[in-house]
Amino acid sequence: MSARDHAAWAQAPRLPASHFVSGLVYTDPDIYAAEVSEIFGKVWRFACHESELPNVYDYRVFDHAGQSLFAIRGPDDRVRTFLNVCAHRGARLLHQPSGNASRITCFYHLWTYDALGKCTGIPRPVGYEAAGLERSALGLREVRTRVKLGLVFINLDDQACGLDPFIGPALDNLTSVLGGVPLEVFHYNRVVLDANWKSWHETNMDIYHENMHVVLRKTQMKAMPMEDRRLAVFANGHASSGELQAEYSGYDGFAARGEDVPPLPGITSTDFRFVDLFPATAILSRGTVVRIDTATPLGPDKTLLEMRGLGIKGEPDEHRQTRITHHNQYWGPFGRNVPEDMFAAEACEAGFRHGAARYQIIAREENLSGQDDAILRAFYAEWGRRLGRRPSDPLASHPA
Amino acid sequence: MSARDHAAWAQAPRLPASHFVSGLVYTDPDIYAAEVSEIFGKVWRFACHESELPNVYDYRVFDHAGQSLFAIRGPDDRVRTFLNVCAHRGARLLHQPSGNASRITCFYHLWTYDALGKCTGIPRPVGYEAAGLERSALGLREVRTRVKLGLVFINLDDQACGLDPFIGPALDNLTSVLGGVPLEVFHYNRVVLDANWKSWHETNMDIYHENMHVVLRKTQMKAMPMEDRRLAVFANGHASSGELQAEYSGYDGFAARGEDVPPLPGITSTDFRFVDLFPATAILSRGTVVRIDTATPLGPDKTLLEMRGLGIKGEPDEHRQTRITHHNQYWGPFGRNVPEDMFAAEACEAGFRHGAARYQIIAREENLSGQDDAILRAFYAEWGRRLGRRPSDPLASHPA
Amino acid sequence: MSARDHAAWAQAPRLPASHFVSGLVYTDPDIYAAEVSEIFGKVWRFACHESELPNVYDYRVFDHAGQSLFAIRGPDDRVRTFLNVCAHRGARLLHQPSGNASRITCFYHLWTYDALGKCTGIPRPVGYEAAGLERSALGLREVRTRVKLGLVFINLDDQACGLDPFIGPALDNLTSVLGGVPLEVFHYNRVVLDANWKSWHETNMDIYHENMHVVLRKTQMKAMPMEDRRLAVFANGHASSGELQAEYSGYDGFAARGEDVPPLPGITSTDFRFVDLFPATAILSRGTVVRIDTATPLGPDKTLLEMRGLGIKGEPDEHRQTRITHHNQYWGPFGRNVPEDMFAAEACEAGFRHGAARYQIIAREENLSGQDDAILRAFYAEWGRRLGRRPSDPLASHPA
Amino acid sequence: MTEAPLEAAGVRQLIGRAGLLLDDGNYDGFLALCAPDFNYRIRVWSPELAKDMIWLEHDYAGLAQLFAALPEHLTRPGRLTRHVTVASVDAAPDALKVTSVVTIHHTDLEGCTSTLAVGRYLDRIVEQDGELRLKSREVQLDTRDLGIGSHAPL
Amino acid sequence: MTEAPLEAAGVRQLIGRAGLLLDDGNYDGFLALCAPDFNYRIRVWSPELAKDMIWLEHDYAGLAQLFAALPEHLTRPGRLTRHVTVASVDAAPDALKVTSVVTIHHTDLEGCTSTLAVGRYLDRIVEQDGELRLKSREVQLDTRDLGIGSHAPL
Amino acid sequence: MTEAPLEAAGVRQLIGRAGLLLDDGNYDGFLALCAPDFNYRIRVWSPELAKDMIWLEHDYAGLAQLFAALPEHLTRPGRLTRHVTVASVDAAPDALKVTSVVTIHHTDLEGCTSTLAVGRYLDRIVEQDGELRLKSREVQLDTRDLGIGSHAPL
Ligand code: FES
Ligand code: FES
Ligand code: FES
Ligand SMILES: [Fe+3]
Ligand SMILES: [Fe+3]
Ligand SMILES: [Fe+3]
Repeated sequence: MSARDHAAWAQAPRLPASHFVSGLVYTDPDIYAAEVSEIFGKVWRFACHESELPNVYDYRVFDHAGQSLFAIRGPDDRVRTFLNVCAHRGARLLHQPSGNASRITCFYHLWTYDALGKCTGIPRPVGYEAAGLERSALGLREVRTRVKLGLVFINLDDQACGLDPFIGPALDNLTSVLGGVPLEVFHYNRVVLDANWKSWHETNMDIYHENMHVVLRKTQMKAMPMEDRRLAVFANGHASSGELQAEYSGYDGFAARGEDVPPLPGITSTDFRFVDLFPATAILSRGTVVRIDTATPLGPDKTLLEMRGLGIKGEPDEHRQTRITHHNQYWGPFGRNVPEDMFAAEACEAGFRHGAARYQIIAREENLSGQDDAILRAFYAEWGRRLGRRPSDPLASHPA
Repeated sequence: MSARDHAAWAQAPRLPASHFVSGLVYTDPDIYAAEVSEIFGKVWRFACHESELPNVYDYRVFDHAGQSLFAIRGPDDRVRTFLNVCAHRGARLLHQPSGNASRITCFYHLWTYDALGKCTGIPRPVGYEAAGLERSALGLREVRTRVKLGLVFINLDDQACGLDPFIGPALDNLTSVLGGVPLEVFHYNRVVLDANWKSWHETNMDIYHENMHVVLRKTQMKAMPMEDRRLAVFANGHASSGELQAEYSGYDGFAARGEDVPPLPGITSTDFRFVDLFPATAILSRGTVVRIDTATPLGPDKTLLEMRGLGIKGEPDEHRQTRITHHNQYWGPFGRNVPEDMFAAEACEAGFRHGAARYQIIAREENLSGQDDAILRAFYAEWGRRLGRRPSDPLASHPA
Repeated sequence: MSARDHAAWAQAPRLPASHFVSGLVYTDPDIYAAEVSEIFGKVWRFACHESELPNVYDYRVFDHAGQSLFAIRGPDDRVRTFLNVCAHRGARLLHQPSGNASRITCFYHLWTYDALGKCTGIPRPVGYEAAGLERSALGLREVRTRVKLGLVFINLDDQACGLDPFIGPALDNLTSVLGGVPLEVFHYNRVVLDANWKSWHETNMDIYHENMHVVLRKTQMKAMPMEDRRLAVFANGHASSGELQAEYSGYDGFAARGEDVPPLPGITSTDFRFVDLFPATAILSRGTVVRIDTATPLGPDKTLLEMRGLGIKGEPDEHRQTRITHHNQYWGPFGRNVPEDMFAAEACEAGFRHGAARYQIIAREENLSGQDDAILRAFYAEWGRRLGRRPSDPLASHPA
Repeated sequence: MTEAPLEAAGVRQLIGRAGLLLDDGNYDGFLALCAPDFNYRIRVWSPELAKDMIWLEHDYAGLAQLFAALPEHLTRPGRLTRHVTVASVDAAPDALKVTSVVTIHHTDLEGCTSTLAVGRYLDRIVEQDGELRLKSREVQLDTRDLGIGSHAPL
Repeated sequence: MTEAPLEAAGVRQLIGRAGLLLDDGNYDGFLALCAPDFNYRIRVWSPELAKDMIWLEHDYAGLAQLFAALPEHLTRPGRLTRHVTVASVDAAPDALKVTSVVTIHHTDLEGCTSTLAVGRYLDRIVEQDGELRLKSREVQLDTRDLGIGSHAPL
Repeated sequence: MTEAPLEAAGVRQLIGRAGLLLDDGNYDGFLALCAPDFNYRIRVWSPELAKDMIWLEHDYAGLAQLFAALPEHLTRPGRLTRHVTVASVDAAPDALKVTSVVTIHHTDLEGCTSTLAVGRYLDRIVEQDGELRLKSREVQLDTRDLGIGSHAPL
């Protein structure tokens, strides 16, 4: 058999159910709604880096599960997070993406809140006395917030397990990189992709598409054979690799890289490590710099992608410039690597839209070496567990 | 208690059900559909001002409840309104927003209609004889139309009560202003807001957000204490205030206002009055000028807003110029006041979208003085009555 | 009776059910979904002209029923069509609208396919051995493809009848025009209309709207009386006319037309013929040139329209230039005729949207002469047969 | 029709700079390019009323008051980018009459850009103390839906 | 590479004025800027056919006929705003070769503006009777989806 | 404030040509307009970080390497149309400082056009061997959401 007719095409691959995924996971609106409530509404999710809130009362606004939130550093130096809406008539409270506010005043009728979410002022409160409104019951909605290795995580689900049990050992290979010295975000960009959030995150979970990137073909392919690369998968859908290598001399103009600025703690200039946190955060380090990217679903075929680049806080200007150069070589809107992954995510979206592509195959088994699909399988296993659906057949009647 | 966790946030306020509104009224698609059919499909709604149709056969095209309509002045000088679609194959009939047409000819196959909606011509009618088509049965769909104080109102519901019982005394405090001398529209602009129509109309129903507008803080706050301002609510969801005051000298550059052109009949240059007509029309007068605004829902989060400014028909040029200046000081796309209300409407939309904000509180009781929420409560009572839903819990099973 | 009230307007015309169509056929989302699966998913549909694939391995990408496909000429010179998605992880395979590819390589992980749709290569296949994946089962989805008179047709339904029985005699009056000498596409443009696909196709099925086009009023009206024009309707919803005439001297600047380049085989320079193929393809010839247009629904109110102009393959440059001039006089984005039809399609869309227009009347009976609605009735009869719905009442419970 | 080249260059410079200054919210800088009897006006044709409308009009002092008041107003967040191209320069007895085409984009706080408005600047330019100055500007907007509107001149 | 300044200013003036006149539907005014042997052409590259296409071509008389016919045609309601910026001016033996970038916005009857097309004007300009005149214009459109199309030149 | 007309014309010519060459993917042509010590930089203000960011920076050699590498990269299909208008030209001791407004449209493979980015070019221009040359270009983008991004300079 060569090409397939409709019947053959529509048939599920003859593979174990864990080894393929239905295209419906990218397009079905009910599945999307379930993802928003059952995954994004319940997991710990990276919100921002603590260096974005260096001072007391610094705040940072961001989107999560369709809603606007803000993280703010309180007078006790603790970072808390709140829904960014006024308790009075629902107006958005903070309008700038970042700032400093010892008191948060709603522009509309001037209700005020403090950095702990307490409603501290209502103009002419006497008007509410007849109805018996209590100001003490009018605080903001606080969202659970924990900081780990400088990463601010939040969770909309007050009943979810703690951050540490959720992460488990997934971040271990970046512990010294992220936590060895204080880091600082020097790059931030956001872009709305025409792709499902998983199509994007898959570009971070599959390293055997290296051939797609000329810059990786030239700097990574020969630096370490696929067979020697080691992947790790963890509980809760996370994964990582701590032992990848690059030879920057392979790409014209990158040769200087590695000698011109010290690497981050516990990593060398040619090491390449990454961690994928379920559901949609990836943290990567190429020795001298760190990238963090976070996907926020906006619809089955729309995803907000936020990308950060980090260097060492307080480092000399020349070091910072060099790290920025290193960052930009691969990452950012003009990097040699990242735009190609976005292209891939959008191309998969286009393939599954309206049911042309039916299944994707994640059947590579290579003992957790570089070409294994194990990370993708671990991700979809967790996805299925949280939604109570089989990724291979997600519209089948759910297991009871 | 200061901030709230999810459970506390999701809980309805401990207030009488009339004193708070669920955010679902702004976002739920079924509620939106019900609003279009049960409210906009059944109420008298302001369409345009009669000065926009000064001559026989003048017409004016507008949108209502998702459909295009046109009002036309007939040879008997009466204004009638029709759906703007051809009885043949459904093509839109009139394409310009206004004009003059003694005969309305459909561009497609040249069927013609007169200003009474009668089908007056079909090319080569013999072709329809076999099927027995009667031209007399092919008139346009006429929509009930009444003119009151120069305001043209229409109603899609042939069974609804008359205009006068619907309005009741709500327009009384503007009777002389609107009806004392013939007025004329000199300003018209339309804008599509990213907001629910009610979020917009609320900016016209709540006068205690005056602090939001620097121009009102400076010209109104001290002109009359909130306690002395009087609001009135009427049957069918209307409301008004006839006793507000402004001191224009409070704002740089506005001082001349009031001495440079005579006020409209029955009002002084520093009086400020407004009427809110259910569901979404507001008429305001600041002594020398009138503003009429009308919201037309386009979707749960899209609203067409039309704004008019009126002066005295036939007045001298200098008077007109001055009225335009007065209009533009507060109103229009570059006014000091109106863009801020649009900002507020969009900010509330952003707050309720995707369920971040859960409830809005309309619990102020101040004896119908300026800070009372009575107008909002009257509006939502009427809203609930028409939809058979409680604004505080609109997805609960409907009362039988 | 002149104008109509709501009750009269909402009532179905007193005509045979075949003689009017409900506006719901243009707007209802369920009807739209049924059209995509039951009509576009099952008919033979024009994809492109064989001159667009002159050489072995030439390919042409196009959209159909929401999906991307490509036609490619195989080494055996046969044209085949495939869904444009990779069997691995669903990525879009070909990104340019046309090109030449002896081997199709997916950009993402470099799986390769040949022009017969066979999967010819998977990098490092050993990774799939454990799971037992067979490369032979991983070919592309082939879609039935037949070429007739140079026209490439495809059918997504493997069980549908053949192309010839589907077309029947509908193309007969263009047999010599399309098949007499090899033709070549010199014009291609695509545009997304804000209109239902049927509103567009109706402009090709109704020739009595000639009055709408000044260019037709001047060149066709007097060339042949409507009464003398003959329409033909065929099984499966097709129609044609082979006996229309034009007098090009009627329109300023068109007089030279007809003497400056030889007509196509079997037609004169002043003949005008057209064929409407169900569901949404029209082929027209004005003696010296051919136009083919194809509508692809993108949504109830969005339609992709593709328009082609054809001359004689290999003809001298001056002939080609003249044919292009002839083409552009009526057709193309700057033609005197086509933009007006697009205007009409969008104006009907606007009329039916949100239910303003309720019915369209297709009741003309003129013995298949030019003003007869027979083509429209034949189209809607086939439409109803395929959907199991009555066009006059399409949401009534379906006949069993 | 030919414009004197020196003036043409100076005019383009003046119009160009004025656009950059407004984009940057440098209102003092903008006013410094205006003559003391400067008049600013936004004129819009209403096809609904079949009339011209004035949506904003200020003299120099009124404009200065407006600029001074801006920080107290709630305004559209984000940034405007005025793309202005001089299309014609005509000599008139008292001033050069300059018509420019203007496209104004708005970039929101999230960095997404959309077209806010297109239209023309009709400027009158005079020489004062050896410098070219704007004597008047009439903004003729083709776009009439400006979203939430604007307190600042376009 | 340097253009003579006098010519540069005149060229910008000519191109600028031509754009304003077309926007205003002042077709007589536009034709008055054209030489009697004027040629107008819209050229578009088709990646589908891998060919150049001509979508409209007229000489002076044909263009005049087209303009005269416009009122009888059903056309896209609204208004076009052509934003044209001269990008390069090159001397050629018989004419100046001028390349401009053009962005065309459409504003509908409701006052909403959208981008209709972007592309280039390739003009040849000559001097006749002491005035610069358009000898030819080739519009090279990058945009190929023009909505319902247009009877009028872009 | 008045710019010297000769320089002004040459500057507009240089900037205009540079835009056309980049649109056409004629990178050799673009480099030929740059001085050997050319510096190219894309600078973007982040309101999130309250910091300027550099998104791309290259010297002449780096840019040449980048251009050479482009064919091997997977890039956004379609075509860019840079609409650049010089807004101000200022003399500085070592170079002319030129600020232009730039609007960049993207046309996809289906011929649909959308606004990709707006911003400014801040150029320094010098004369070398009798020709004007770009000594540096800083692209200041207002737009921050650039879709899938770009390997090529804007
Ligand atoms: S909505 Fe915030 S104070 Fe009223
Ligand atoms: S649709 Fe109006 S005449 Fe045919
Ligand atoms: S998706 Fe095509 S090779 Fe992987
Ligand atoms: Fe990648
Ligand atoms: Fe207000
Ligand atoms: Fe037609």
